[in-house]
Amino acid sequence: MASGIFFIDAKGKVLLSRNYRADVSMSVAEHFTRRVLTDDENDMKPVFQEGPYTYVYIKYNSLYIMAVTNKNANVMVILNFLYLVVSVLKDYFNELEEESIKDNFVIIYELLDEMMDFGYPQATNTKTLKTFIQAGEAHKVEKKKLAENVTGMLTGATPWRAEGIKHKKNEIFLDVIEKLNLLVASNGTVLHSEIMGTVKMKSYLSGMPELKLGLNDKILMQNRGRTRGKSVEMDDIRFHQCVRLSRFESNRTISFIPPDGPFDFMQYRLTTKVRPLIWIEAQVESHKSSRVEFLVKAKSNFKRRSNANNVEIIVAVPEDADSPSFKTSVGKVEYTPEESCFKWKIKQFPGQKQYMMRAHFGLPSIQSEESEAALKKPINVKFEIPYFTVSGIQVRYLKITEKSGYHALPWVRYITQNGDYQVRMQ
Amino acid sequence: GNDSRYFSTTKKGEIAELKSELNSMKDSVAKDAVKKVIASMTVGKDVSSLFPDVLKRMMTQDVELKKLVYLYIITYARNNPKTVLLSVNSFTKDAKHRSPLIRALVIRTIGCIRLPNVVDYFCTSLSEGLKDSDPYVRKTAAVCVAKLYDISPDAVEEHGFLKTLRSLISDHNAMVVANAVAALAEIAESTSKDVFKITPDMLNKLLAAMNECTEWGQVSILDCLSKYNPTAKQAETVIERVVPRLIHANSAVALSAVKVIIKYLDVVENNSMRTYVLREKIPNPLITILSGDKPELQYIALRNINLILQKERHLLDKHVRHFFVKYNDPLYVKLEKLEIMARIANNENYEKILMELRAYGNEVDETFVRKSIATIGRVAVKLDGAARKCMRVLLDFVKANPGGEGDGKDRIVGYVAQNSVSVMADILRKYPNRFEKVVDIVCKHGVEGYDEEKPLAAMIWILGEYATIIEDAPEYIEGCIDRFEDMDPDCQLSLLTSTVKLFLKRPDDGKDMVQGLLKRASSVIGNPDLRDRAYVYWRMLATDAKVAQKVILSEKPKMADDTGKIDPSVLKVLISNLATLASVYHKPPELFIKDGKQSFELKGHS
Amino acid sequence: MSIKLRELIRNVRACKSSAEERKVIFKECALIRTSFKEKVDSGLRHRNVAKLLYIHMLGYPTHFGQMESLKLIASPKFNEKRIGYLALMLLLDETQEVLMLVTNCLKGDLKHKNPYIVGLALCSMGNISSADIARDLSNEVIRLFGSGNPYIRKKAALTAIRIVKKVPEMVVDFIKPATALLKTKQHSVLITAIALITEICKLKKKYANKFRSLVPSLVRHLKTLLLAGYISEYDVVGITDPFLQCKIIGLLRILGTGSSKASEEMTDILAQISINTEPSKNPGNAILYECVQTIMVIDAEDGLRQLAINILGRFLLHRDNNIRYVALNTLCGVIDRDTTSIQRHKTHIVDCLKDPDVSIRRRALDLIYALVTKSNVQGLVRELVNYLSVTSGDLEFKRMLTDKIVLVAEKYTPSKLWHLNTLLSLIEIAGDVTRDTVAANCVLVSGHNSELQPYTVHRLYHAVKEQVVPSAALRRLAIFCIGEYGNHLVTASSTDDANSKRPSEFSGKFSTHSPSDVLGTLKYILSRPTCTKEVKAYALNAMVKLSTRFDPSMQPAIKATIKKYTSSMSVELQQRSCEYINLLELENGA
Amino acid sequence: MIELILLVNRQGKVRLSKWYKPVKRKDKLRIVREIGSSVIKREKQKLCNFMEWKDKLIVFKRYASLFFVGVIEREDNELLMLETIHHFVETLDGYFGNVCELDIIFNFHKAYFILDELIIAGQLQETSKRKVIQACHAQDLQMEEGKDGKKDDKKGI
Repeated sequence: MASGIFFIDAKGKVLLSRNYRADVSMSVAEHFTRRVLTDDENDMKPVFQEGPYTYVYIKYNSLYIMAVTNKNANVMVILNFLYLVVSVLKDYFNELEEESIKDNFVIIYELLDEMMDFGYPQATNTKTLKTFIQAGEAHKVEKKKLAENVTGMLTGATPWRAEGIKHKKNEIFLDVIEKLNLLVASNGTVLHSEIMGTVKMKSYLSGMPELKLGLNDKILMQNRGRTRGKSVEMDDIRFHQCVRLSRFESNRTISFIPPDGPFDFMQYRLTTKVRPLIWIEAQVESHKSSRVEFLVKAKSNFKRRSNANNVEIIVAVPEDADSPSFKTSVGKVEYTPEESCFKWKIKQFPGQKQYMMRAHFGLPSIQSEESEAALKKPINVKFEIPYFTVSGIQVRYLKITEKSGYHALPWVRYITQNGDYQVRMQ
Repeated sequence: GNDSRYFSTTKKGEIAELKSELNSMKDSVAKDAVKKVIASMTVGKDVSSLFPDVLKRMMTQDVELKKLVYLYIITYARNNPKTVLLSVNSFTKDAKHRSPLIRALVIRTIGCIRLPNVVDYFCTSLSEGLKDSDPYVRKTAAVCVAKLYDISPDAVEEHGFLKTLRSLISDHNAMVVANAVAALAEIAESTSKDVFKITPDMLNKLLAAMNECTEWGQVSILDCLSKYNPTAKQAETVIERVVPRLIHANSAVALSAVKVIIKYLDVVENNSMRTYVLREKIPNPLITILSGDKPELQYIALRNINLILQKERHLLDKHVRHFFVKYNDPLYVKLEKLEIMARIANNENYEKILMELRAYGNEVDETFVRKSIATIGRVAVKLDGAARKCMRVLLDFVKANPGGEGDGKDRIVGYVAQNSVSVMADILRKYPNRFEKVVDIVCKHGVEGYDEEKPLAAMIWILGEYATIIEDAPEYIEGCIDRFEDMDPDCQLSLLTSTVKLFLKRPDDGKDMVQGLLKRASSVIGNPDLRDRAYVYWRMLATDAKVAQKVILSEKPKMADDTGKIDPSVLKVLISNLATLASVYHKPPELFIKDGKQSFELKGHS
Repeated sequence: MSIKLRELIRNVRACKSSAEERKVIFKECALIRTSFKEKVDSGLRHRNVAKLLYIHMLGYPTHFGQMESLKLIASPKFNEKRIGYLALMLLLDETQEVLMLVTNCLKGDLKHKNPYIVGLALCSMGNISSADIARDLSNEVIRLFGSGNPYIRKKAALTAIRIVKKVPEMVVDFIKPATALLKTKQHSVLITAIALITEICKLKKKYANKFRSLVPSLVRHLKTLLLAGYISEYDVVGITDPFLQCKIIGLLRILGTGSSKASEEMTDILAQISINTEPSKNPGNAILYECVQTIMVIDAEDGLRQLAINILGRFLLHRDNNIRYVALNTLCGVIDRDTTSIQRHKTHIVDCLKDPDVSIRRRALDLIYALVTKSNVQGLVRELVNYLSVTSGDLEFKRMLTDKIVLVAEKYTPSKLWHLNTLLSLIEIAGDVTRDTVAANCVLVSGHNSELQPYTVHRLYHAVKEQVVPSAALRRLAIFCIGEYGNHLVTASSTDDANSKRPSEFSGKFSTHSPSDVLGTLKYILSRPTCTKEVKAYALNAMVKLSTRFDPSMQPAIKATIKKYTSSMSVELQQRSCEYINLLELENGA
Repeated sequence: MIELILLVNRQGKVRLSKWYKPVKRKDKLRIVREIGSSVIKREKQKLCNFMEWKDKLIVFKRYASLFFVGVIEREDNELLMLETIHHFVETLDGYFGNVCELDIIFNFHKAYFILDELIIAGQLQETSKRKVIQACHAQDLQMEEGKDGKKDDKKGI
């Protein structure tokens, strides 16, 4: 139970706050501010206690969103709630920053009032909230129908979907996006690899449709006695709240009534040995107080007919480097001083190819303490490979039934991207 | 003088202007004024003096305006208890509004007007709210009972709200059930009375509601379940029903589910269920939080995993890779990952772990490097088979340490080497007679250049323990004795023991030193503990050196890694508090909550 | 390509977030670095360095601009030189080795015909020169003392301060030139020369002798200022050059200390200032404050001193916090000499302890500490302890408070029991805020007075059990005393004795405990997650002591508890638990 | 002696900082933040203008949007330091003419030039505002002369 929620700017000024329990004075934010402003950022933890108060905070766009409690509160609830507050406000104002808070304080108070009561989160679904809290629209209570609908949605069995939705064309789009998290040691061994998959849906279906999704899920296939064909074993799956979890648990059936419009349908995770789709080798030669040179090799480890798009290989350089010069046969390289790195960008990287680039930087004759640290940063790689998933996951069917009996079409796309893709430097 | 002549920030007459606007006949003007008032309130200006004027705007039919006025009333009610009474009528009228949104808004607001003398006026509205036909109003009313209890428990008792609240657990709407559960749990926390006893029948209702309510309601119900002590049969049923929650997208639901399951598994008799759930169901949701992109959640998960591993030691043995440190992990995540790595290390995975720890030794952040080195020590102490390889890594750290080569007083030993030596001492202690060779390498230059407390204490320990191998041990120890008064207590204690050991092992070299030091140590006034130790040695040496030898130099039992280890009685409390702050602080709630219920009572230990 | 400083500032100001600002700065820095490396000098160096100064002020690293500022200083153009010197002073300090490279350039500039260039060089030396540079260029600076231009003389005088501070043995070279400067009427030369002489005297007391003869001329300068009437250039709200006045009075303080002749020479003027200076505005008060301080330390007549104390008394009642602060501050400094006259203000001073302003509270605390005597110690300490229990936050102040209480309690204690009670209250209330010496003093007092031991151990045992989270300090002390005097906890007669010593305000009554209760308490403390290694070490000692003080039937339980630590990761805990187990076994065997 | 002169605005942004004792960059950042936030906090409570800080004394005064802070030694005259700060402010005002925060932001280097004519080695060197302003104007003029010809205007700062 959060006693209060605070929005605080980078300088420690409280922009807006909501006191839910009145058991703490709102001036407690001062302690937080002092800690945040004077402590070494490294020493800060997202949860800390000072006096009888515990402060829980996240940082977003140089804003602090902070909750205070003086009880043994469920901190996972508080943190998840704070993240949700951010995402709801983002949905409302496109971006959450100092200005958007100042400009919309009335609506933010309204939202905070509806989202949490006495420190207990209540309605946090943007779609529901948007039906009755909207900017600039003075809503009169006379709209009786609206009110009834809303309370129904707020407390009903399908709070994510309103009754009576109509679309001319009934369609649903599925995007299967896999992100590859990879950690490669400096000697080239893969220390850790994992696939984080997301299935995003955009649903434009009328009425209250019942959907059933079939994947080439290994357990499901085994249950059904099918052993032929490729199947995927997922370590962990999370579903949008619309999926009936108990039914999935008992017989792996994924059944649900979808929200209208775009939403994240499911997330899954697989830890399997994956060979690095883009293989990087880098050599650094650093001459203190004069220059540093890089030689980077990149190799694509996927099928020849596939293509990686928008490949970016990001290599850190000392903060005080100067006079950059680059040589490469493919793509272009640019120095990005604001991130203290250079980025080698390759628009299209076909499978089974290898490219090279060289970089040269000058270093100032007077060194700072921090200069060397940069050369220890790992190389980051970004890419996208369309029409391809690393795990081999497939949507086998999507059955849509609605009592009006309309015909609807599902569309499916696959893509693989980098996740947290790091190659440690020598 | 008028120093603030550049510009002024507060306009005079601002309040007066607002006042007149609030009293305007035009609704739009008044609404804007209320907004301005709230804006001032938001930036911390005191606008409490406008209370009566804002109150006049309460009867509006504009929901937005109504909400703002209510918000204002909540904020400043305490400064204007008398004026608040004027609002009672409007509130009671609004509580009968035909829109459930307004009715709920009233119920929500009256609970926040924390004035005991006004409470009574609102009880009728609350009573009606609890029976309202719209579940949205009922769920709000349920929470309001908890609010009211906080202000006036008597009023709650008087109106029988607790009974009504308990009956809401049978409500057909799951949200209402969830909020009733949360409210009852909250009330139960603050009173010694048994207000919320879960019956088997209630258990079923809760489980049924859990499947239908929102994610937050699910957490409330799960947290409530975690406080219940089930029978074996019940435990199995509940676990079966709770397992599906583990894959909820909201990690708060998942972690609360983990809490219930781990607690209930204790009473489950069906062993195969136990193994299955622990092996197949629990690890993945935990790992998934770690794989996410929210470091704050990772931190909570890691602190919780640390506790869970103290109970279920092998739970994550196969998942060690997930705890490898990423460059961009915040420091607080990195440090917790190291903790887990030390706990997970076993004979199959230690080489991988050691490779990682070695790599971390080259990182930039000192805190992280220190802890990485300490972790190597913990792995070595834990695993017999790993000790040799750990020792090798540490030795490399010592050798690669720049600045370790100076001479005499100018010698500065880098912190990496210092900490490595400190850890080596632990390994030497755990495995006597196995790594004596390193002693020579480490002690080549004596203790010169050790400026950190722990490594210095460790070096001193090595000198005493290996006094017979290290030829120059007497000189080194003598050098330390010179600095005795400037040392921190740990080093002083270490020096005391080592000097005694030196004397017992090489009486001729150590005699004068031991006498001098015991005398000095027993006169350190600020530290009674040190004095006690000096007396103990004094008496032993004075009575019988042979006995002293036997007592002091005796072989010691093999030590075990007890870093961060939690007493079983405390661990039990913490496990049933997973996902809460207690699980982050690793402290039972009463230790960090003001007016915690449990005081220093000597219950539960035998 | 290169933007102007103004433009950079404008760009930075347009940033909405600190992340955005960082981005703008890092991009600009990269351009500046690359431009520094270009072979041909584009003539933009001073602009780039100026931008770096702005960036530096925002807190970003700018070390790469250090060499460039050196290059600018060497430029013949004044605009580049001026920026160069500014950068030198902001980007570098004496600890940087590159600073040495600037020596020659400084030398040249000190000889420059343009007085402003000489000024820049002097200013830089005065602010950042290292010992090496000071040594190398000291002669040049001395030479400039003879310059005809007061603009140069005043700067040389202040530069000399840094030189003598960096290289104290060179002081002798400056004594004569400094004295010579006093002949002028130029305010700026006077004030800088006096500053130099003051600093020299602060370096070593004996140098004051060399300047004592200056007192009459200093007094003359002061008199001139007092009688000057209105000089617009130096007037500050009706007072002529309060800066110079204060500086002279400050030097008089040094010269008057320990010399009755010098003191006498300045008596009249100090009295005049005390009486005639207008006390309604800050400049006047600054002078009065300086003057009072001087009167209080020199060899002054009683009348003059009374005058000063009266001024302070007036200050103490002033409604301006600043004035009250300096009053308390000064009273602290003079308390040793005039205790009785200050005692009169005691109530006001105790009131200041409750001031919302921590600065004032601290000063008041110091003063109260000095005011404590044998006769008022009980009352004052009670006030202080009460105050300690109600004040929250500000750990530093709390620690200062406990320190002072410990000191006065020890010095003026009316009885051993009172002393002990005071110390125990401190541990109970302030716990870990207290220094180790507080607990150590408790141990000493109870150790030396066996009649207090039953009470000590009962009270501590009670406290450690009552508090939900006892501080580590309380735990350590309680455990130590349980080990030493645990036998009193289990005997009824000791309990009665302890109860008889209980102070009236103490709630709860002590009762007799069983040995297993006591051991249980120790074990419970050990099991808490807040239990530190130190507490455990104390507990091991306590248990081995109790094994002889308690019934032998307790031995197995005690041994079992100690045994847990024989495999501890902590060397100390392992060592001592092993020793104690061995000892206990030997005893059993014997 | 004066060890530090610091100008921060009410948002804690540094407008000028001059150190008369060597301090590492990271420590400077920390100290400035610490002093800045405590001064801003104190000012709100209408307390005295002095604050003990380590073994030093912080003397500060607010001028509209800007805080002027001086760190001096404990034995120094804190009332006089307030005067010194005021002297600096008045000199700035005389130089810029009705000075405001924006003047200092865009001409921070000139504020430093003025400060250097007022204080050296942590000691006050000139008690006449007129002379300080005169010296600064004279040097400003020489800076203009330093640029040769029109085309160099592009190369001004």
